[in-house]
Formats: sequence, C-alpha cells, structure tokens
Amino acid sequence: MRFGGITALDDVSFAVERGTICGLIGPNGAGKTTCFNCISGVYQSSAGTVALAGRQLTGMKRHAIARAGVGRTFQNLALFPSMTVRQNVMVGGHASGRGGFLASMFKLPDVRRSEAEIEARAEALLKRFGLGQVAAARIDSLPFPTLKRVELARALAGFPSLLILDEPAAGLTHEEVDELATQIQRLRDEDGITVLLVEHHMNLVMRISDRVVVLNFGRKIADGLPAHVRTDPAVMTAYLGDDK
Amino acid sequence: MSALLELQGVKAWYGAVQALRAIDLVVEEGGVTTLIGANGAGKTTTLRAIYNVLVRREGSISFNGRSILGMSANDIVRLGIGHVPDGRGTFSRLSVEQNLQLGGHVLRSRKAVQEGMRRIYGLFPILQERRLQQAGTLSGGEQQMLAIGRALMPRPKLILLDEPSFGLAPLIVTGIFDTLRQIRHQEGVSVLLVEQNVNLALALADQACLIESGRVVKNCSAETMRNDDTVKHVYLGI
Amino acid sequence: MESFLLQIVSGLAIGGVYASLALALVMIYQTTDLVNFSQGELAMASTYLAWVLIGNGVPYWLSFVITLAISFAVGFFLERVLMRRFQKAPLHSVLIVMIGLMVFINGSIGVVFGYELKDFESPFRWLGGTVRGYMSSHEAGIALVTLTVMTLVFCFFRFTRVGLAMRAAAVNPLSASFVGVDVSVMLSLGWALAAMIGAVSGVLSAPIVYLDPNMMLNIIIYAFAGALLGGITSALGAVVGGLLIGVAENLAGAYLVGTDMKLVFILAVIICILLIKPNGLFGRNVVVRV
Amino acid sequence: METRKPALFINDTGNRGRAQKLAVPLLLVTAGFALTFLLDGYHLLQATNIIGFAIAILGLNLLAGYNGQISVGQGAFLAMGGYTCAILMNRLGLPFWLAVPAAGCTSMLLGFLIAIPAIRLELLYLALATFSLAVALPQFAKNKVLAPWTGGVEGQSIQRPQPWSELGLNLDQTIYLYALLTAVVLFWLVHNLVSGRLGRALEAIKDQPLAAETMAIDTRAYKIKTFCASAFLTGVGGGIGAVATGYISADTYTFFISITLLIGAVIGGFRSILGAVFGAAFIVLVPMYAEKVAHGVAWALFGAATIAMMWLMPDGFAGLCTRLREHVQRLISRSSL
Repeated sequence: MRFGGITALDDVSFAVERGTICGLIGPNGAGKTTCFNCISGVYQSSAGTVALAGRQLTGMKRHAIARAGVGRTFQNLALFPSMTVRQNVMVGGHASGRGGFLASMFKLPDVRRSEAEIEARAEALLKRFGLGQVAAARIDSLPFPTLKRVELARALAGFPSLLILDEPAAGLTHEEVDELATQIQRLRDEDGITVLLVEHHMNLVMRISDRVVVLNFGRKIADGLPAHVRTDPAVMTAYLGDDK
Repeated sequence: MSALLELQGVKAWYGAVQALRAIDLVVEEGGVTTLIGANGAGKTTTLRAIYNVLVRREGSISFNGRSILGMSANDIVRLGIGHVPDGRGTFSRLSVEQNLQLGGHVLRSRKAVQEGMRRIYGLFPILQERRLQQAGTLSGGEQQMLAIGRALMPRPKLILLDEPSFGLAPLIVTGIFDTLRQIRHQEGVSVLLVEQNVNLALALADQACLIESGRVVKNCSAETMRNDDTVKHVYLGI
Repeated sequence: MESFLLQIVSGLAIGGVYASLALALVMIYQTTDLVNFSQGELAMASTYLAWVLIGNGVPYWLSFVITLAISFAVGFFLERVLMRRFQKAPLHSVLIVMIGLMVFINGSIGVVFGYELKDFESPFRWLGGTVRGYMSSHEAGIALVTLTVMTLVFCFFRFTRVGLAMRAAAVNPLSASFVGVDVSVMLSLGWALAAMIGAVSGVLSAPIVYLDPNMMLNIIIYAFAGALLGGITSALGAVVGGLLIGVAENLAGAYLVGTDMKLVFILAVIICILLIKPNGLFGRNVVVRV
Repeated sequence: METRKPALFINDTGNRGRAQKLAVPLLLVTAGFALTFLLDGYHLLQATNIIGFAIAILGLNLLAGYNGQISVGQGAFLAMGGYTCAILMNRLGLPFWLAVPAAGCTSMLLGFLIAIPAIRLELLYLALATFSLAVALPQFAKNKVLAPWTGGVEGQSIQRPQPWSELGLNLDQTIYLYALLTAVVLFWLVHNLVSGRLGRALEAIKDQPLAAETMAIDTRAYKIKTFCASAFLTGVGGGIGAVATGYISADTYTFFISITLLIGAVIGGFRSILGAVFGAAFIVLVPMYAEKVAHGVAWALFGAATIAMMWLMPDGFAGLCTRLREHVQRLISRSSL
C-alpha cells in the first residue's frame, strides 16, 4: 500500500505497510489535514498519485474511493443527526448493501436479506464498542466521547482495508485516550486493518504507531520508528522553535 | 506587581466538546505571560474563553479585580483588553486606515482616533506607507503588524496575542518579537502571549503556563520553564 | 434606432427600481448569508403605508420620509424579534420562515386593503410629460431618486463610523467583536437599512405597476437576477446588475421574447448565472471550507 | 467509559410491534374508504383534492425532508401532471386511471431535466431558482405557443371520465376511490424506500453530504433519482387534482400553488410520510372556511402558521404526534417500573 508524492503539499511521499498503524504528525499548518483529504478524495491533488494496494485512487470520486476500501472519521465528527446511533452505523454499511430505488420501494427479497446483513453487522459493532444501550438514541442526546465511538463503529461497518482517523483523541480525557489506544490496536491486530492516524496527542501516537511520518510546511521532515522520530533534531525544531 | 488578569478553574466547551478542563492563569500588571502547549491543547480556546466568543465557559475570570465572566466581547474591549486573534483577523477588504479606524471603534471622539493612528504609525511606519492599500494585499508580517496596531488603538491595558509567528519567515518573526518588546515598554501594556514557538515565547515572557489537553501542567517563571523537561514531554511525547 | 434608445433609457429607469431592491437583498446577504425572500413584500407593505399617508392629505415627500423611517424601524424589530430566533436554525428553516413572512404580509395587506388595483400618483407630474421625448417624467424621477438614495447609502458606508462598523461586521464578525463592534446590533441595522431601501423601490414602482398586494412578486425576481448578476456579495454589483437587468428586460420584451415571456427570460438568466458564473460580475469568490 | 442514559429515543426498527406500527395507517385507510359512502359530492371532491395534495406533498417531503433539497417551485410538477392528464384524456381519450400514472411519468421527465442543473446548486440558490420558477410558471401556462395544448388563459375542461358503475359507484366516488388506492400504494412504496438502506443514504446526504460520500454513497446519482421520484409523486398529485376538478387553467397553477404545497409540507412535517396527509388537509380545509371571512385571510393564516410552526415545532404536526407518543410511552414505562 503506498501513497506516492501527494502534491498540493510539496512533494510528499510515503508508504504505509499493510496491517500497520502509521502516525502522521506535524505542527499547525503542516499540511496533515490536506494530506488526509487528498487520500479520501475531499481535495484533488494537483500532481502525484495515491494508490491503495496497487490500485490508483487519484481522480476517483469520493464515494468510489470509499467503495475501494478507504474508511475515515472526522475531526469534528460528521454523524447524521436525524438518525439514531444504530442507523448511523448502518449507513456505514451502505456499500455492502444491494438494491436500487425500485427494488427498495417494493422491498424485494434480496433487499430484505441485504438489510438484515447490514443490521447484523451494525449490531455486532454496537456491541463491540459498548453502544448497545444507546443504539436507539438520537445523536444529539449523547456525550462527545460516545459519539467518537459511534463514528469509529460507522467507519468499520463499511469493511475498510485502510482506515484514516482524523484526530480521534481530540476532546477526550486521559482514560478515554487509553481506551481508544486499545481499540485502535485491536483494529490492526484482530481486524487486520491498516490505520493512518493524524493526531496531535503525541503520547497516543508514539505509543501505538508502528511508524511515524512528520510533516512541516507541507514537506516531509522525518519518517521512521517513533523512538527515532522524537529525538530527530529537525522534529524538535519544528515543534519547539529554534534554540537561540 | 498585582494581578491584572486572573483565570481560576476555567472550563470551556465547543458545543458538546469540552476543550478546557481546568485553567488557572495570571497576567501581572505590566508583565508578559506566555501560554504554551502542543496543538489542540486549548491555547486559542483559552483566549476565546476570556473573550467570550465561540465557546461556553465556566469558572472565574477577572480583570482588574472585576469579574468579566458575563460580559460580551464588545464590552470587554471597552474595559481595556485588546485581542490579536489567530490568523490575524484583519478586515481584508478594507484599507489599512479603515482597519485602524475600526480598532478605534470604542474611542469616543474623532480626534482620539486620529491621535491613536499617529501613535500606531509611529510604531509601525510601514503601515503609514501602506495606508490606502487593502489589508488583504499586505504581506503576512505587515498584516500581523496591522493586527497588533489595531488592537493597540484604544490604548488597552492588556493585549491577548494569538500565535504572532504563525506562517511567517524566521526573520520576520524576530522582527515582530523585537517590536513586541519595544511596545511593551513604550505602551506599558501587559501581554498574554500564545505561541507555538516555545523558545521564542519564553525569551520574551516573565511567566509561563504550560497546558496539555485543556489542563495546566505547569505554571512557573519563564526562566524555570526553559530548563524544564516537561515541555519536551508534552510536545514530543517523550 | 430611436425606439431602441428609448427602450434602453426606460430600461435604466425601471432598472433603478430593481437596483434598489437588489441592494436591499445584498445588504442582508452580506451580514447573514441569506437571501430575504420577503424583501419584496416588505417593500409592498411600505408602499401601502405611503399610499395611506398620501390619501390622508400628508404631502408626498413628507409621506415618503415617514414611510422610510417606519420601514427602517420595522426592519430593525423584525430582525430583533423574529429572525434572531432562527439565527442558529438550519438554513432551510430560515428560508421557510422568510417565505412564511412573505405569505403573511401578502395575506394581511390583502385582508386590510383588498386585492383590486389602486392608482398611485406619480410625484413627478410637474416635470412635464416627457423629458426630451425619451423618458416619461416619472421615469426621470425614478432615476433621480434612486441615484440620490444610492449615493447616500454609499456615503454612509464609506464615511461614517457606524457604516464602517457594519462593513466590518459583515466581512469578519469575529474580528469586529474583537474591536468592540456590537455585531448583533449591526445585524438589525442591516435589516433596517434593507427594509428602508426596499421601501424606496416599492414607492417608486407603484405608479408603474399599480398598487396591489402582488405588485412586487415580479419585481423581486428581477431584483434577484440583478443581485446575482452583480455578484450577491457586492453592493455596487447589485446596483449595476439591477440596471442591466432593467435594460435587458426591456430589450428582451421588445425584440426577443415578447412581453408575456419576460419573466421566463429572466428565469433563464438567473439559472445561467447560477450555473456559469455564480459569483456574478463583481462578487468575490466564496471559499467553501471542509 | 460508562454511557449516559439516552434522553431521547427515536423509534427505529424493532422498537414497536408490527401491529402497533400498522395501526395508524390502517385506521386512516379504513376511514378513507368509509368516506366514499359517507360524503356528498362536494365534500367528496374536496376529499379527493386532499388526497391529490397529499401525494404531491409526499413528493416534496421526500425531496426536502429526507434528501435536504428544497423546492419552492414544486407547482411546476403539479402543472405538468395536470396538463398531461388534460391532454391525454381530451386528445387521446385515455381513461383517467391510465392518464394519472402517465402524468407522473411526464412530470418525472421534467424533474429529471430540472434536476441536472438543480443538484449543482447550493440550498440557498436552489431555493432562489425554484422560487423564480414558481413566479414564472403562469407565464408558461399562458404562453401563446403552448396555448393549443394548455388552453392558455381560458383554460380547458377535462372530459368527464366513465364512472365504475359496475361496482355501483358514481363518478365522484370512482375518482375518490381511485385516488385513495393510488395514495395507499404510493405511500407504501415511499415508506419502504425511506425506511431502508436507501432512505438512510438519502438522509445521510441531507445531514452530512461529505461524510455520506465517504460511506460510499453516490450523492449525485441519489439526488437526481430523488428529484425524479419527487416529481413523479407531485405529478400524480397534480393529475388527480385536475381529474377531480375537471377544469384547469393558467390560474390553477399560479405562484401561490407552489407556496401552498411548501406550506402544507411544513405544517405536516417535512420528515414524515403521514405528515403529508395532515398538511394536505390543512391547505385544502383552511381556505374553504377562511376565505368566507375575507379574501386573503387564508393566506395570512398560512403565513402565520408557517412562522409559528418553525418557531414552536419545526418538525411539524407529525413531529408533534411523535413527541406526544414518546411522552406517553415514557409515562407508561415509568409507572410500570
């Protein structure tokens, strides 16, 4: 799996190994989010390519990228407020469902079966993330940390092979971050999902990443094991400023 | 020296998201306090909480011994707190002069506005040259000067500076910080400085406050903070 | 050739009416990013007010001034009392509230004054029948008054403290509050000024289209077109756009599609602008954030 | 991480029994059926009108309430449906029960043509464009070129269809019953659509278009299809209205008809199926009585009701019912504890 030379940023290239967690960090304005959006197709990169398991994603429509196996979460949450928690997670399984407008209107047997599959998948995920009790609750009635889990469950419902997480730790307490770390590791170890993690919470990134990529001013300034990256002088300068 | 601005146990929320959990902070009369911390730690949010914009907050915030918790931003300006927001927030489609005029919006007379503009042009001669240009056409450094000048128009007792170095070349940043030193003495203004560039900020400040995930980790003199490893821990997860 | 010029000149005059209503729309758009669908009906209500005043023997220009003042106040309170409650509501709710307001005003005026057409005297009779054969005296009057109003509006925004504060609040409300501008008052003032400028367009167009509760229905569409053509973010654009639409409407009516399809023509213009050049002639790029 | 007890539940799948879910619709259909034999001609005509409007509003609800696209010019589809029926019945002698679905189809075609530019517009501009369409609509109807088909300003009568006398029904009853059956089928279809996977996709597009796309939902295709379905429904509604009234003209399809549909949707509740029936009843019944007082009263009431509705219960009458039911359920569950 590789992302070759994403521009809009300045010639950034890096690759993420299958079944690993890769942390993408950098100070404010470093281009993390831009990079992120290039991968999920929110922005079109002006040059360079993004490829998933050898398959070109560049130029594909967003929904097609999602169908190809890229799942994501959003920094400020992008849940669907007119739906329940369960329905939110079920939307995540949209791609695996069958039946168009007419088939759905007449509730053909195939549509019923596909609906049952999506629901079963959603139930399993709700249970896994401890959301069983709030499955029928409206989104706006739930606290933020719970919603973050809903979003994670929703992203998983689509069977992604690559999951990109946009600041999953933002707004969480220490204990909640610990639990999040365990969950992300489970994604890698049990589901075999590749995770790209954009995060400000250094502690989390350093703890669970197999590899860390550091951006600054739209350029890659470091790329390697967490232990190496955090002692890299270029990274120090980027974060703390020049030592004068 | 006595406390000019004091925050005690301040919490703040963006909608349902709690961004500040417990912030205690003091800016002394005539002093410079810097608020440092990694991205997303809640530095900008703290300034917004003081100014009562975009966030819902709890706790105690007092200025000059008087609680400003229930006040709206436009009243807080009148009390003498200027704000140089993140991203500078200049009115890009208005001219430099109009930006400064707006900075003097709370001043009563036209004469006071004129006088204030002369003062600001004295501090930043380049702004006088660019007087009639649209603010959006200025360079990043000039916009930063304009934003600072605008905040200084009504002679505030305190200014809140949000990342003045953001997106600027190192040489320009040094220039801005030199000017800040000069302003501090010339205008007798206290400063609450939020800055990502820790070393630069600590060189200017007397007091420093390090926060992480919306909580104060360490509150001490800038001198002590410089020699403390907590900073590295917070920034780099060491 | 003679008649072609005539069409242009009279188009410019009626364009003045569209321009003022378009200016009113832009004023609210600038502060709230909303197109006020009830702007035309507000102007219609103002026109009825002027009609009542004149009917009761108040001199024309005094009625004009009183109407503007009351419209100003109504606009101010409408924002304070009604629209403010929907400040955080989803966009479609606010649009529906505006349409509800429009329907309410239309119906209420209909109940009080009835739906039959009423004559509205032009105040410009004394100018004589036509000016050099090109425009009727009323058209010349429209041009004169709209020009004056626009000039006043521009001076207000350029030279006064409040005008500058309003612009600041529109460009960047957060920064405006950082310099001590009370943004919420500026919002109300925006509605007040819009209602006032809209009233000018209503009172001036009444002698042409006659007074009835539906008089502004077509005019508001021309004003939409004008505002969009100029770029909905630009006051100057609204004025130029309004004038251009006036001319285009007249020319299209005379040479292209016939008077009975003018509205359809304008509809096509609106859709073309939206699809091809949504920022209009003078509008700035609206940056979409993700 | 202990989760807070949820404050509000929505009834999604599995919360209520099947019988309970069917109770209200069954009751409505039975009552509707009974009305065929209870009402006299004039009132039955009004009831048919309500059904026609209900189907039309259902189309608007699907478009705006579920998919988040607003249409202020929905009258265009109503007109398309009405004129199609008139032309097919008068010119080709088609029976009304074939003309009405055909009306839906022509209207759907128009919907498709409008959708292609419309889905590119942001909500505000979509509202603006459709508002303008609503104002310009009568000019299409009055247009001289189209007049041979539309009947222009004078309008045209629609041939009275044959009643189903074999079933012992007179003409009014025939049309009413046909409308009722059509409505039952269409409401059932739309219910199926919105309660399944596609319904969730449509709402996802309304709530968070960007997130919807990252869930592999093709927003563009779904928006166009929704537009078409909505136009179909409103066209059928327009066809039924025209057949029931037996006469249409340019004045039938003024700007006000578009706004009336919108108001009906608001009153009933955008995001509901049965709300369309309440909304339709409101827009037919209120003018029937209010306009006796003075011309314009209904319109003033519509405006006031719309504002009040958005202020007090933005989810309309249907939303009020849901909340009442939730309230009752909570009381019951509390007392049983």
